Amino acid sequence: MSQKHETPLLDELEKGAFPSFVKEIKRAAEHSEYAQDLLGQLELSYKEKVTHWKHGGIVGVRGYGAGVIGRYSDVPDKFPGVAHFHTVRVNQPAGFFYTTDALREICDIWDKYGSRLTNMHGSTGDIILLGTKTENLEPVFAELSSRGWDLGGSGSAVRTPSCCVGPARCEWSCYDTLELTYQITQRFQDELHRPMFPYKFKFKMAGCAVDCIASIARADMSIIGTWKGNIQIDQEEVRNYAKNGMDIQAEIVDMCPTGCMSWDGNELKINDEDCNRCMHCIAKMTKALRQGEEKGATILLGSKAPIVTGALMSWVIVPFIKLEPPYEELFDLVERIWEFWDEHGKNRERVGELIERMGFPVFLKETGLEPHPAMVKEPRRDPFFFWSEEDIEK
Amino acid sequence: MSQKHETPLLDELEKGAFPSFVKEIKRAAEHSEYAQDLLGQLELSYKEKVTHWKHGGIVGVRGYGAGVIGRYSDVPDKFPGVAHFHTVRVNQPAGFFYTTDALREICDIWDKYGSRLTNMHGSTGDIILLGTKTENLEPVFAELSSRGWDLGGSGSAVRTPSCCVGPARCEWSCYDTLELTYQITQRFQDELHRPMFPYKFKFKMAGCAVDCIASIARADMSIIGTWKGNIQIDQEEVRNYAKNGMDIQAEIVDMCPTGCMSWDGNELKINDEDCNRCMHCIAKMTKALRQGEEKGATILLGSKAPIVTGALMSWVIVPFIKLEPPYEELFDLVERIWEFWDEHGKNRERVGELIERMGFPVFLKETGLEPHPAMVKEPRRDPFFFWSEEDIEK
Amino acid sequence: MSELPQRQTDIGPPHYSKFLPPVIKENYGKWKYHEILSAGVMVHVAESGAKIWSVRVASPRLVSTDFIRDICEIADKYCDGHLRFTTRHNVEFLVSDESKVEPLVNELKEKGYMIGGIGDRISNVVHTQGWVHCHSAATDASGLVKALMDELHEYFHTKELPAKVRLAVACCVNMCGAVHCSDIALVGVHKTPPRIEHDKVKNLCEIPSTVASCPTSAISPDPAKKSVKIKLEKCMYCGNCYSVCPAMPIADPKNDGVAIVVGGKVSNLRSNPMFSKLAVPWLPNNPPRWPEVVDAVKTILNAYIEGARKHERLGEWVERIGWEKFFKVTGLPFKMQHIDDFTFARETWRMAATFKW
Amino acid sequence: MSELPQRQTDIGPPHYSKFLPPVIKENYGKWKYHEILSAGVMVHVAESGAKIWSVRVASPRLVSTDFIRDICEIADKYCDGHLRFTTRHNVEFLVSDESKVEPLVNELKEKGYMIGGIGDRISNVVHTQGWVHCHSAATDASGLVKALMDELHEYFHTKELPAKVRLAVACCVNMCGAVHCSDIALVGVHKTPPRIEHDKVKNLCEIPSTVASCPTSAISPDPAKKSVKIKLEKCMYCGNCYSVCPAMPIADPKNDGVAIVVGGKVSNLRSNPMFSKLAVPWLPNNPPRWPEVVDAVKTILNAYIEGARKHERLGEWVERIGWEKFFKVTGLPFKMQHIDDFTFARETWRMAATFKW
Ligand code: SRM
Ligand code: SRM
Ligand code: SRM
Ligand code: SRM
Ligand code: SF4
Ligand code: SF4
Ligand code: SF4
Ligand code: SF4
Ligand code: SF4
Ligand code: SF4
Ligand code: SF4
Ligand code: SF4
Repeated sequence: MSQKHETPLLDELEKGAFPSFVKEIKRAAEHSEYAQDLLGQLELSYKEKVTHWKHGGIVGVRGYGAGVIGRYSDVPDKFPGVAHFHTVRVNQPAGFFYTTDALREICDIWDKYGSRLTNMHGSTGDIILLGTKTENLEPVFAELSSRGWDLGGSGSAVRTPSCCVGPARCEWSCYDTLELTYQITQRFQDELHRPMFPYKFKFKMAGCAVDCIASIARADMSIIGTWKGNIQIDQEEVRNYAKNGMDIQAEIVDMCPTGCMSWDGNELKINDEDCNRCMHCIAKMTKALRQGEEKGATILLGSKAPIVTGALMSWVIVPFIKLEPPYEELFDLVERIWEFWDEHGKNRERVGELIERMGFPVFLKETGLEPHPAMVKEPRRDPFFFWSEEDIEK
Repeated sequence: MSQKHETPLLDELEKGAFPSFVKEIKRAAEHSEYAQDLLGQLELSYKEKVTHWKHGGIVGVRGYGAGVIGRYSDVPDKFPGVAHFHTVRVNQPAGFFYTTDALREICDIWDKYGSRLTNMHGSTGDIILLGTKTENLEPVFAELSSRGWDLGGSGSAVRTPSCCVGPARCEWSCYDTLELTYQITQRFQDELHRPMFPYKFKFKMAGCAVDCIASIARADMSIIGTWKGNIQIDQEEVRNYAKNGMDIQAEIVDMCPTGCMSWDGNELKINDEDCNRCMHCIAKMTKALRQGEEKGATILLGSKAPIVTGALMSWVIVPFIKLEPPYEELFDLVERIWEFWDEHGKNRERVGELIERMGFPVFLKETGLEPHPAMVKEPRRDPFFFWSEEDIEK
Repeated sequence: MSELPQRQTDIGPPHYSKFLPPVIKENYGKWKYHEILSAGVMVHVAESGAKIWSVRVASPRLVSTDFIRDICEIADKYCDGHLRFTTRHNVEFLVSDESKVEPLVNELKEKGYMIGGIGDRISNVVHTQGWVHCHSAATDASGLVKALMDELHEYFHTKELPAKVRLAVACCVNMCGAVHCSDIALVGVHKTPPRIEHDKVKNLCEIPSTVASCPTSAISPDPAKKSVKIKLEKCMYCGNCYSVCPAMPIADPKNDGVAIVVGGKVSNLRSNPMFSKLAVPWLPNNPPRWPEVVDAVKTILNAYIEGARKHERLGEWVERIGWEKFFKVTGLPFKMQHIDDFTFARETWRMAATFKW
Repeated sequence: MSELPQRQTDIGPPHYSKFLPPVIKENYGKWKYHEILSAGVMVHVAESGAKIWSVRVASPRLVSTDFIRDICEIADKYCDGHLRFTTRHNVEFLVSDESKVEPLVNELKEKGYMIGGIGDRISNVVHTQGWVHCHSAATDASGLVKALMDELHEYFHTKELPAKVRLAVACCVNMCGAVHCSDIALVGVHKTPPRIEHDKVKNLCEIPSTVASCPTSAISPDPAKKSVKIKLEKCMYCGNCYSVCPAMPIADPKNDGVAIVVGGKVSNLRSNPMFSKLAVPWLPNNPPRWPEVVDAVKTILNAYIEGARKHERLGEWVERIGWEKFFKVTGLPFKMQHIDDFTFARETWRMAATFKW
């Protein structure tokens, strides 16, 4: 197909060293009306400096409330190919591993029913199939699901859980991030596909405090691997790092946030009692240092983007939990949290915002969690606090 | 006079090494009915674990709304001596310096009209004459004022300004804290004696960032001395400190918050560009280090106790100001701030709380102050912010 | 469409184990260490001694199925059909056979793929939909990324930085992604209030939730019009009302633009995770190359490179030197907008007499 | 009262210069350095070489005129009638003549004054009125100070600490003083809501300001009773309503008590000024010696002495080791009440995966 619309502004973005999304749209446009008109409409946006999409209406596949983002052009007459341009969110496999067969299977389906354009992947983690019309949603879903693929989350639902590469290819993963991601996804299929919460709920699983999935910043529940026990030191390897040019004093010891290390040019010492398991030393000397032996995870809750009262990061609600199948302790906790949220949450109120509004202590009480100093960076300042009946002398 | 009431609980507090307030009340009680009944009522409070004072009504001296704290016993029948027990706040001389003559003059007056009890001084800084009855207020005031003493502040007024010892006996004072305190007090006599603000307004003057008057924690306007220019180093004296046992690396260099110092065992170097003038090194090596030569002060605004939404410390509103008589630039600023407060402040809203409610940028705009990075520890996080008409393209 | 296969529901994604290369299956959870061999190649070594090489290439993320087929072809040739994507949307070719690494790299180079992103570098830019797919966008995302990375790509494939520098772009303050915790991030912002299309409000919007959506309580019901009204001086143009009520469009081509926030991080290494803070409140939307924005990012990045210590993330560097110094060394102007007047006001005003001249 | 002298108004305090010793007048603003000679004696040396010795003694602050006359007598003998009070309410004898220092010290000792408070020690306790003079007090202040200092006085006159330790006591959360920024401070707290004396409300209180006084909006008008009502589960017993409305007494002898807050400072040395944070939410009012409170303070102080580095203030020590460690080394229990659920919640919850076991 030859290009339908002139795109002088976008053409500029075909130049330059970094891979170009414009080139990608153009490649798709060789076989796709959608992509043709997307180019046209996008060029118009570049010219007018404004989006030409309208709010999405409610579209989706039968029986699901989630998984599709409806999208309509506000200039459908000019660009009929994108009059409807709905996104299908396909739940990625944990860890973003694929075989080429699997990827081609998805491409085949999308070439047939959609724009030939994708995001690999969306920020939440889904395979984003970018743009099709309403009547194609059911066929796409039938094709996908019959081949073992399912849709991800959207709306006021569990959102597609995702994780770092974890034990699949990383020496620091303190629990099986992929398996847990898979199990959570399976366990909460209903909550994922049928929005019934006050707002969205995201899970992100990171194997250690390096947090390569940015879980602490963008998951209502952030599960971050950690350990108990002493960091294991291979002194020979430490000396090798030194030999190979690492300034262990400056790069490791002086940068340890707790100041719990020392190095005399021959031996590295760690006062493990003071280590806060930040991962710096281990990450920089991966051959020499290994995490303590008792592995598990810290559960944090509440992060989200800045709307409405500023961004939140997740905070500690369970300092340490062993994470092994069947994960019942974790699932129980999740359900207690949702109950609390269901009961008290307002429409469009994330769980973190709710806890901030109601008070973290109230949340702990209602979900049966014990207060622990790990939950706070520092105790409260002002001396106003609640007491319960049982604390009062009558 | 022999003791009127048994005070077994208070008697316990006559024991022990630290000077005893009970002993002081008893000494006063030898000549004072007030003190006799104060002992009695206080013993009752110790027994019952509750205060026996009622809210103060409006009492004072003619023409003033401030300077007296009314106080009434809730058990006046038992303790008629403290049925009324009003406090007279006498404005202290700047720096808390006295001659013995001056002090005796006050004692004489108070022995005649009051309880013979005082606080030297109140937390704000006043000489607190502790307890007299309503009809004695005018005489006390006449005696005091005829001898050159005046009352301090109370209620929704300027409160008695106070300062550190400053240039009178300290090598680090960057401006004349005593003179400024005196001048502010004089300039705002009307505002001090006749409450007409939304709430109290306190001034505290500290000669340097050591802040020996705790101004940053408890003054609506905190004026803290500082300097520009390099710290002056006497290397010989530095070496003397080292010789006399100071571990300059550990105690000075490593504790410098900006890491701008170095010490090679012979010479101390400071990268003054990075110094934040915290005063640590200077305070610990007073013979060797002296402040930079261009002296002035930083003005901070807003501190207060925790009621209602948590304590505030004062924050920077003027990074640097030269402070020399007649201080007109400062007084102008104070008046602009009061205008802003007058116009927008709610009843019982401190100026810091008001600025928090209205927004610091609004305050800057309305008082004509320029934004400066020194005003913030860090810029805002969330990307929601106001623009003015002139910033908008129509 | 009669030939449609039988649909299934609630089956969830395929189990990841179907897609793992054999060496990973065998050494799953038993990796010992890794080595970064070049900007785009690293090897992980298992306790068993087994190894896997990962070769990373940049992706524009918005890719055609042709792109996917291309990389599949390469993966078939060198990786027995195994590949993955990273959490920042790069492609990783997973090689089990050392002898295939170099040929793979060569073929990738030949075909013009950009190999890199590993180690202390700029990796891919986490970003969002923009004018490509979102009604909410105040700017485009893919275009900004392309404009930025065309200038910064050397830091992807060649040059090293003091530490990783994570870039992100979001096209509106909903901030899909991790702009609020990135080293340097761009976010599309409005500067003017929404316009109320009163006739549409009653059909399209629920009044109470529209009123509730406003963070500053600028919106109140307007019963006469069966609509809402806005106290203009309270509106800080967040667009949240437009998210819940389509009849309150806020896009304004003349005044929409891009803010730059800096100094965030999510890793726990050394310092705790940090939020990004405002560096530049507004720069014009100047597609296709947003030169003002790209320049400002370069200015910030260069100041960081100049000033930071090894292993120091951008936010750590700024915390060490102080924000007042950040504005000095970058030359960026400090404005009213930098001063928080919202949630974190109290925590961010300088309640101390210490700062640097 | 006919012999009353003529009153004057708005004259302000006497000018301080009337009270300065000559050596101060001469060397005003020209001091060069000082030396701490002992726990209670220091000398300041002027550029001119002139010197002034300050001898500091403790005061209970609540003093009789007899006390003042006593110290005046001493000042006449050794200081040419010059003395001052410090900002923490100690007395400072100002000696211009070196030969008088030792005799002064001796006489002070003989007469039982406690000399000290200078240097890295505990100085006087900034405190408030308590049951001696305030209607708002949830505990006594002078008594707590005396009970505390009887146990800690060695740190005033003899023993040294890693750095200055500033103690404060406030008898209610109005916190007259600097409790909110002290190393260790006690504050009187309530644990039960106010009781509304409906019949009195209408005469004594202004309903709107009473309603407005409540930080948690627990109070609303009760028009039927011409009074107010309290949503009990929202009340956190701050007593601010009682401050504005005397008909809402909150004192409750069985449940009022003392909270301990720690780690505040106001100086800018090294670290920025810091707020105090809650260490112990409640201990019983147990006059006259408050043994539980005194014990807890000693526990905290001892842990600090044990753990802190030289020059490190208590808050700096805790920040270095972490609050979780503070609770561990002091053995103080961590409770629901320690977790902020009010203004600073967001800033104080641990948004990081790092903490110490
Ligand atoms: C597609 C995606 C961006 C992308 O290009 O990757 C996306 C796109 C949208 N997001 Fe998002 N969000 C996406 C990940 C995120 C993330 C990041 C994450 O999940 O890791 C965040 C920040 C974390 C968080 O959840 O707070 C995010 C925070 C939001 C918000 C703000 C929510 C809040 O509570 O503050 C909104 C506004 C809303 O919910 O109305 C939003 C709303 C939207 C909507 C649905 C617009 C709307 O208001 O209805 C966007 C649809 C665009 C379109 O037409 O395609 N999106 N959104 C991401 C989902 C892809 C996927 O499924 O994999
Ligand atoms: C006498 C004194 C305590 C003392 O023993 O030293 C004192 C005593 C009272 N203060 Fe205070 N305040 C005293 C210094 C302070 C300070 C410290 C300071 O000024 O440096 C503060 C903290 C800083 C601040 O201003 O925030 C302070 C913060 C309060 C507050 C809380 C104000 C707020 O905005 O949060 C109240 C409550 C009120 O205003 O209703 C208060 C109210 C009171 C009242 C008037 C009680 C009341 O609610 O009406 C007390 C009278 C007690 C009495 O009967 O004698 N007092 N008050 C201090 C004044 C002495 C003097 O004039 O020198
Ligand atoms: C492949 C990936 C995980 C995945 O599941 O896809 C990954 C893989 C590794 N990360 Fe990561 N990180 C990945 C996203 C992240 C993220 C998340 C993000 O950027 O959104 C972070 C947090 C960034 C932040 O703090 O804002 C992240 C922060 C780190 C760090 C901490 C850097 C720091 O100093 O703060 C390390 C440790 C290091 O570099 O020494 C690390 C180290 C590693 C190691 C060395 C772990 C290992 O032993 O395998 C891996 C290769 C290093 C590399 O790429 O330089 N990885 N890494 C992600 C690659 C994204 C990409 O394409 O570039
Ligand atoms: C006399 C007095 C000023 C006055 O106008 O009355 C004063 C006088 C001096 N202070 Fe101070 N400070 C005085 C209250 C304060 C306060 C205010 C307070 O406690 O409410 C502070 C702030 C406390 C805080 O941060 O919470 C204060 C924090 C300091 C510091 C900082 C200590 C630190 O490491 O943070 C120094 C410097 C030092 O000790 O090296 C200092 C140093 C000094 C010097 C050495 C200054 C000098 O060169 O003369 C003086 C004698 C030191 C001493 O007492 O150890 N002074 N000093 C005050 C004595 C109060 C008392 O009776 O103990
Ligand atoms: S978060 Fe930890 S376990 Fe996961 S990939 Fe990163 S470094 Fe490895
Ligand atoms: S993990 Fe972090 S805190 Fe622990 S020793 Fe290493 S650098 Fe220090
Ligand atoms: S604040 Fe500074 S100038 Fe004033 S007494 Fe303290 S150290 Fe001296
Ligand atoms: S004043 Fe403070 S910041 Fe400046 S050099 Fe001395 S210790 Fe460092
Ligand atoms: S950041 Fe805003 S404009 Fe961009 S995809 Fe998300 S909701 Fe849409
Ligand atoms: S744009 Fe934001 S601040 Fe303005 S009216 Fe809408 S919701 Fe309120
Ligand atoms: S702290 Fe409270 S009780 Fe004590 S004097 Fe101040 S207002 Fe009165
Ligand atoms: S005590 Fe405080 S929280 Fe309780 S009702 Fe009164 S003002 Fe409100």
